[in-house]
Amino acid sequence: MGVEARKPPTQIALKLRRALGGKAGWNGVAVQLVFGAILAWIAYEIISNARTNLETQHIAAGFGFLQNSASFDVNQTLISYSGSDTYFRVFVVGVLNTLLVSVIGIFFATLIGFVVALCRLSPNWLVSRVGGLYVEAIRNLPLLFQILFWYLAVLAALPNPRQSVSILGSFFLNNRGVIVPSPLAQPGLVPFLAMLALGLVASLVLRSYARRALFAQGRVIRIWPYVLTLLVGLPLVTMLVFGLPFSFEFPQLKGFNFAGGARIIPELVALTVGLSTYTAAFIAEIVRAGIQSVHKGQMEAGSSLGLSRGTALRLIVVPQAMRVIVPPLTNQYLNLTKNSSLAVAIGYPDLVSVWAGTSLSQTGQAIEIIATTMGVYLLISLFTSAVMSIYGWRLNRSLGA
Amino acid sequence: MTDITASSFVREDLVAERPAPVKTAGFLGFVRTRLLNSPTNILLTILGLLLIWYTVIPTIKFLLVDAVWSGKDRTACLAENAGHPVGACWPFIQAKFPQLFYGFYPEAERWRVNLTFALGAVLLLPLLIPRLPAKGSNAGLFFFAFPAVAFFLLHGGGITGFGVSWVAGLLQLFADSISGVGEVLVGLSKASAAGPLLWAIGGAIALVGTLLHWVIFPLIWLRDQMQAAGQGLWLDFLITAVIVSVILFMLGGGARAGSRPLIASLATFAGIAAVIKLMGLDHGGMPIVDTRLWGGLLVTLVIAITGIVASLPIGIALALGRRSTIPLIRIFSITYIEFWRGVPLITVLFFATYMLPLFLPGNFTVDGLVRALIGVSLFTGAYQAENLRGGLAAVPRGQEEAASALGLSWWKTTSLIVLPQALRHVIPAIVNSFISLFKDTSLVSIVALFDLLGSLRASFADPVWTTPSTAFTGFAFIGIIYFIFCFGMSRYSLFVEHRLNAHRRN
Amino acid sequence: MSADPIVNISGLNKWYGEFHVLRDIDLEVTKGERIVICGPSGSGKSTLIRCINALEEFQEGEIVVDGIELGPNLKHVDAVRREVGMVFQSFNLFPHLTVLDNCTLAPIWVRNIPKKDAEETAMKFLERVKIPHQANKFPGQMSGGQQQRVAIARALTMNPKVMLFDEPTSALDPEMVKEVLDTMVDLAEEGMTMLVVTHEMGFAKEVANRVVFMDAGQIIEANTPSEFFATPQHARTKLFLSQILR
Amino acid sequence: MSADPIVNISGLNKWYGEFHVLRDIDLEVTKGERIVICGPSGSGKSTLIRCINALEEFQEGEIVVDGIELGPNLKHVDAVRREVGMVFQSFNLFPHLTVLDNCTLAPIWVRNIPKKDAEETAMKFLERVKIPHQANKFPGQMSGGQQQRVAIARALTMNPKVMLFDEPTSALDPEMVKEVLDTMVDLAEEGMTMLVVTHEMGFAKEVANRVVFMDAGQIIEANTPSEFFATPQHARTKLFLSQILR
Amino acid sequence: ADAQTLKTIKDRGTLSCGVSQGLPGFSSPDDKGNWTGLDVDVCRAIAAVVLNDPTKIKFVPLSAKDRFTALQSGEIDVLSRNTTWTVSRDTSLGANFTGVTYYDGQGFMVKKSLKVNSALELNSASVCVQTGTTTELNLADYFKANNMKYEVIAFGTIDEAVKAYESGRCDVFTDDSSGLYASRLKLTNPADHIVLPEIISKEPLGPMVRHGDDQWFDVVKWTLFAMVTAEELGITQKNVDEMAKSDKPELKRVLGTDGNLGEQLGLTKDWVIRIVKAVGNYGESFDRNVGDGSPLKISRGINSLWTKGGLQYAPPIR
Ligand SMILES: Nc1ncnc2c1ncn2[C@@H]1O[C@H](COP(=O)(O)OP(=O)(O)OP(=O)(O)O)[C@@H](O)[C@H]1O
Ligand SMILES: Nc1ncnc2c1ncn2[C@@H]1O[C@H](COP(=O)(O)OP(=O)(O)OP(=O)(O)O)[C@@H](O)[C@H]1O
Ligand SMILES: [Mg+2]
Ligand SMILES: [Mg+2]
Repeated sequence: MGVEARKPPTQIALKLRRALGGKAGWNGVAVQLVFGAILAWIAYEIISNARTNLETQHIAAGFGFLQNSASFDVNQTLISYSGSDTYFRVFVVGVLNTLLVSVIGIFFATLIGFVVALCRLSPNWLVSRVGGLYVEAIRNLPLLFQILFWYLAVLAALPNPRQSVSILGSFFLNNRGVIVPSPLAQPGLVPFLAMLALGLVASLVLRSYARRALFAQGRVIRIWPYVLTLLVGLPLVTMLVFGLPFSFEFPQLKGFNFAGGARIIPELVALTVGLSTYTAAFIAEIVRAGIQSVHKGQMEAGSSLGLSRGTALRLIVVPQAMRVIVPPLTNQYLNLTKNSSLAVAIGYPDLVSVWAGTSLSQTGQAIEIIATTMGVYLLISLFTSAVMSIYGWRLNRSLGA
Repeated sequence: MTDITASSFVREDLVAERPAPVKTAGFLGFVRTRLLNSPTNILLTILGLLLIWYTVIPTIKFLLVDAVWSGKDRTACLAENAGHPVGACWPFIQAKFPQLFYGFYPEAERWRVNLTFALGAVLLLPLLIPRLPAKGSNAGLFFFAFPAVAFFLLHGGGITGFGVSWVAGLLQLFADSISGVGEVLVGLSKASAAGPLLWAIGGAIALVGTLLHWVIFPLIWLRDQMQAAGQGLWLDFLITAVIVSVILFMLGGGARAGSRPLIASLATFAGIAAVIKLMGLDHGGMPIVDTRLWGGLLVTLVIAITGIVASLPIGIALALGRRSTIPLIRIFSITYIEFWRGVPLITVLFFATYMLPLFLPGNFTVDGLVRALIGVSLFTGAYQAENLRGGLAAVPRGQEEAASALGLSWWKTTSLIVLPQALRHVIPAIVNSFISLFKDTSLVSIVALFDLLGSLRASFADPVWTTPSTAFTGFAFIGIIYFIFCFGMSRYSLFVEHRLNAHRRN
Repeated sequence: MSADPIVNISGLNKWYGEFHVLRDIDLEVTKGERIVICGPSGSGKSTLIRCINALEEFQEGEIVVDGIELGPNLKHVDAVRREVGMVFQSFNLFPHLTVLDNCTLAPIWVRNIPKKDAEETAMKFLERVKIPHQANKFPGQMSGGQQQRVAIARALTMNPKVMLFDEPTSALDPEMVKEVLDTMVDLAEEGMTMLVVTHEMGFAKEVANRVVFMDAGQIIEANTPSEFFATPQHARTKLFLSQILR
Repeated sequence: MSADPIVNISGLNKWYGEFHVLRDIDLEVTKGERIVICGPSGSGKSTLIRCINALEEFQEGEIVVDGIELGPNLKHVDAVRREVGMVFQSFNLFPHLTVLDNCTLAPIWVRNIPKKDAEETAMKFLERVKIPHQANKFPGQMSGGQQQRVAIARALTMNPKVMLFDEPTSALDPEMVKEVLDTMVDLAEEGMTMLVVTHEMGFAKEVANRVVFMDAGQIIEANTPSEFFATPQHARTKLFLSQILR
Repeated sequence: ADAQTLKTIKDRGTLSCGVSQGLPGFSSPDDKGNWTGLDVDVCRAIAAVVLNDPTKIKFVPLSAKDRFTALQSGEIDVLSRNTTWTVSRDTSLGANFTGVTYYDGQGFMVKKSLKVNSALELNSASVCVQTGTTTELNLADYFKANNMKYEVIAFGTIDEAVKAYESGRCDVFTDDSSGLYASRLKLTNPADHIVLPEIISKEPLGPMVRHGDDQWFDVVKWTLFAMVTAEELGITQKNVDEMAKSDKPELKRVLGTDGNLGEQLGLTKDWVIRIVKAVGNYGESFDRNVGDGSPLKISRGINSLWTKGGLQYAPPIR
């Protein structure tokens, strides 16, 4: 005997039912209909209420206001902006400021986080205790509390402009921020940048060449002298030929404040310090867990093969730890970005402050403005999630697990 | 190969244990091995000491050594009056203490706040100690009875109706809104192209609404009769108690099941009656204290505790929804979770505080604090859902199969088998999100609710106490409060985690 | 065939996606019959057992349990499950409940039996599997053999007409296998209808009325144990028996 | 003593904190010798092996490997490790690299052998442990026995003069023990100097030149396998053997 | 948020009134949470006419940037929070100003130690301001018009702005000049700061209601006018009962002993009496909160009655 394997029957009705109602079949469909009806009803109520409410007040819904001129100023803008620009430009300024503080915050949070994690893993008892203390203290205090504290501390610690702490007469530190000479482009800038880029590319090429040499011929090439020459030497030479790439506009005390130069405002400093130290405490724990998740035997196996400590770390421990570290790390990055909205408490002009704050109260377009604000954060978060799932998928594939 | 003749070797005299030549134990050994065993480590130790020297010492100096301990106003905390550089200005805290703890809660009524939190602590502590028995009824008291009692204690006021009135009111609202939708559709049909269709649907819906009105009419009539009779509350209470008990009795299998469920139900109602009588809820209860007057730690705790209690059911529903095979429910759950996790809490709070009424019917108002509570709960619910999802995934599939093989329905399987196990797995995660919730309550100060941090900020505006160290004193004080709560909770979560792991091992 | 069929499987076909896992299964089980199902790994034994208990759905054919029909679209699932008890390879006891609660859960919540009565019945069955004194322990505190016996008792508390066993002993240490098999033998002697997936050929010889051999999703051979072990008909059966009996 | 000592341990003493784990160990291993170290759990076998590979530091004594001295403060660590291969109980393969990459990593990065050559050599050794066709799998996709054989191949790619094995088979299922032991026997027959911590007495009898028995951190007895098993001298040895051989 | 505000308030039993988060003289809470100030008096007057109880008010403290959203959404019934009347607010924000309680203008405050005497010397200064105000817009206009550079640091609440100014983050603090005086009281050493003489804008401050409810608009508007009228007619908290017995036709009309003006508004006949009893006439309220009877000691100036050369002018109640 022996029954040949056949194709399953099509059972279209069943499949359709599954697709529409899940395991529960028609019951599921019914549940969905009721649920959908409730949702639709709620949505309807919300929209109709909002519409009547807005109508009775003669508020024009829509985004027409984006073209109006904002006529207020913002004290830190990454793109040129003045009071006569439109609300749309305010929005862009806000988004950019949010991104700026996020990027800086993420950079320092990662840096501090890794350092603290290393401290906690250090065989030195005192250092690991200090790391532990840091993590416990920071994690158990609200972020808003910390940002306000830093703002206060920063402002209290710094002198007024006339008593600025000055370094070499060109860098100044006072309660208006850190003032540094600002670069002005000179004719030599283009070749300088070109050479810098060239040096960078050449170094990368060199690195891959060195790796190939190692793999192909077993030749170890020390590349750092070349890299140094490329990155420092080349631009230096262009400077000799074409003159300085830029000159500096030095800040000078004029009236109340410094004129000229570039300035980092204390709000930004306090916010980034607050955000990065706070997030760093969480990152430190993630990194520690990640490194500890790599079995001790891995390092030992590496050493017993004769790999140096550095090489073993680089080739064996870190890649394995990264798998554990990266997903929660991205989550922390996202949290930091969302938390940057606390800027509103200390007057840093981020999205929530200039857009969902000032612009909202000047235009009264609450629905539109809050929706776009949430939308921006949502987009950032969805984008990050998407990137993360691709990363996770690739990792799983490469592990063949 | 060479021929190797192995030398035979026997050790007759065993080597005795002797101490290590270099001391590696004891205090000195500890210092040597853990602090000074290599040049790098020596350097690190020095760095660590420097770090401590420059952070811990100044802190202690500020908080204790240089602090001013008594005074009436700012003059006491000025360096020229104190005669030394001034650290913490503790009299400021003394003066603002009531505000930081109760906000503007009337002084004469503050015992109510204290009582509420004492009550909460008495109920919560046994819940947290794993060894104590009767977790079920304890949790019931804490999660259901306590919030109700706390509400009437803190807010005051009484009730005029009970079960019957509430159900009647709710059903009436429901029926009204169905009729409303029908009428709107009928109204729309005049202007729309698909007029007749809309008209038909609208008519049908309106009819359903009318029918519903007829069905619930007896209940409403009963309510109105009771209200008219005066002392409606007790009558209503009695009727509710009888109805609920009878239903429970029937569901429990009638006389066959014995009188236990009946007794339990009656006991519960007796308890409720005692509480109503004790708090005088039938006579309007205690004087109402508007939530605008609440502040400080009170608001912080109210938001945090409500948030956690309310977010759990939301989280459970969403986590189950996310696992559901019914497409719409799953899609809704995923969208909901991703949405709330993607936006910052303060935009949510802003929305809830200032914009919500825009989306509600005109004469429908919700208290400001309640709105923040709703925002916080919905927000935290999404995070709880993700925690719970992990817990649900940790329950083996076989558990569900075994339960269905015994004939348990999906609901019973979920509530009796899957959820209890899943919840056990995620206690540490839940405690951790409670910690972040507790910290996040500080954000309500941005939407003009005066929680602990908000009260502190408000107190800075008082010119009577403006000194250079006022702000730092305030921050130090509430920092310590936040730290005590959060640190305590994080230790507890560690403790539970260890216990869980110990459980899993055997 | 015989007079009193309590489980009747006819023309059963099941697919996992494109994979044809059960092919034209026909099987009739009379009341009181003890059937042992064996066969190589992946041959579909577990799947068959799970279909009878409606834990899996199937695409073609029909299963009738005690007169209740279980069609491809799984009507009457609850009714069937009430008649059929199941014991799993990995016990699947509820770890958060005591042994006694494990055994009273279904009677109380499915059959609405008062708690006291349910506990009495449960104790009776726990005595039958010889662990009444462990009633208040948690499953995690017991050995595998004890756990499996609790699982049997738990299934019995629902008074099933048929008991299904899916490799009840294969997750157990050798010393514990016997205690579980003994329990099953007792059960068989009391006349319970049983379908047992197992590789314990000793058990099959001792208690089975019929041994069913499956391979590649189909029933290859079915016979009384004496015939089956003495004179296997099919080549595959022979091969299988030669591997399993050393 | 004999002509060609490749590992020479003298006066080795080691403490973990206050705990004296290795006491006055003297051991000389000549080229090509196969030594099996056995003893009760906690007697310091692993610690001794790990000292030879400089994975642990020690407080007193001296270890000389192929003329390179390894003092208490671990000079020449890298030189020694290059001469000594080690196989761990828990394999310790790198899970994020394929089998081939596991085997070429050290040759490329430590010995700077061109990748192609390294791969050729690696394949040669993989053939020797009889798993060349698995070269592109990840360790997670292989059975324990296969993984341990990869670990042996990985150690061999560095052309060590001495191989250390720390209970290479004790984490394996019984069927897999044999395939690993076979590989080790092959290796022994090719004349590799080996120090093996193991409880596989069959292996000791078959390939060892010498069996070293340790207890409480010291070498109690050392002898040829035949003598060792036939006429153990020390009371502790007798006790140990009576427990281990049934 | 529909055309039934008056009814809603009566049903609810409390008036929801948006006020500032703490501006002495206009609206600020004391240690016990009792609110006082000119803006608060307006709320109390409204509560008195509508609910016959000047205490049945829920005060909702609002920052400048949140206030309009709160009004639009219906979170508050009336916004009485030193808000400047502008055309865009009257139109696109969906709100109506009901009158002017205080004629103000924007000014600057600086530390005396800076030795600045005129706003025109403020080139390159850092300015602290509360966000979401006309102040923020005027500031931009003024500096641009005078070709001066400046840095603006905008804070969510006035207290934050003042704190930042005090801690040296800014050289200048700008606000309506009444606000400047009020905020100066909160500084550690008020005497160290001066308000510059320039007034750079017109800031008519007054309560707002939502569009779309004319009845409610009338109630709030005429409550204000009643306060002014009361001062004009010499009706004070003390003499209001006597005045009610007066025979003067105008007094009879206003105090409701004759005609039904109050009922036409949807209120009671004695509405003006209620107002005056609750908060006094405009002059009394002014005096008590910001004038000589208060720590602010702001002179009436243009806020005097029109009869005394000021701008406060109420249309006739008849
Ligand atoms: N959920 C599933 N999806 C897809 N294929 C499955 C699923 N469950 C089982 N299978 C496949 O169906 C076949 C039969 O599985 P089944 O568990 O019934 O075998 P079995 O005879 O019980 O084997 P064993 O003795 O290993 O338990 C196997 O090839 C298995 O891989
Ligand atoms: N890092 C360490 N710190 C302290 N004590 C240790 C450490 N590693 C091992 N020990 C102790 O040293 C003793 C010897 O350990 P070792 O691992 O060498 O024993 P072993 O003979 O290999 O035993 P087994 O057969 O169990 O592997 C044991 O008592 C062990 O507890
Ligand atoms: Mg199976
Ligand atoms: Mg060992």
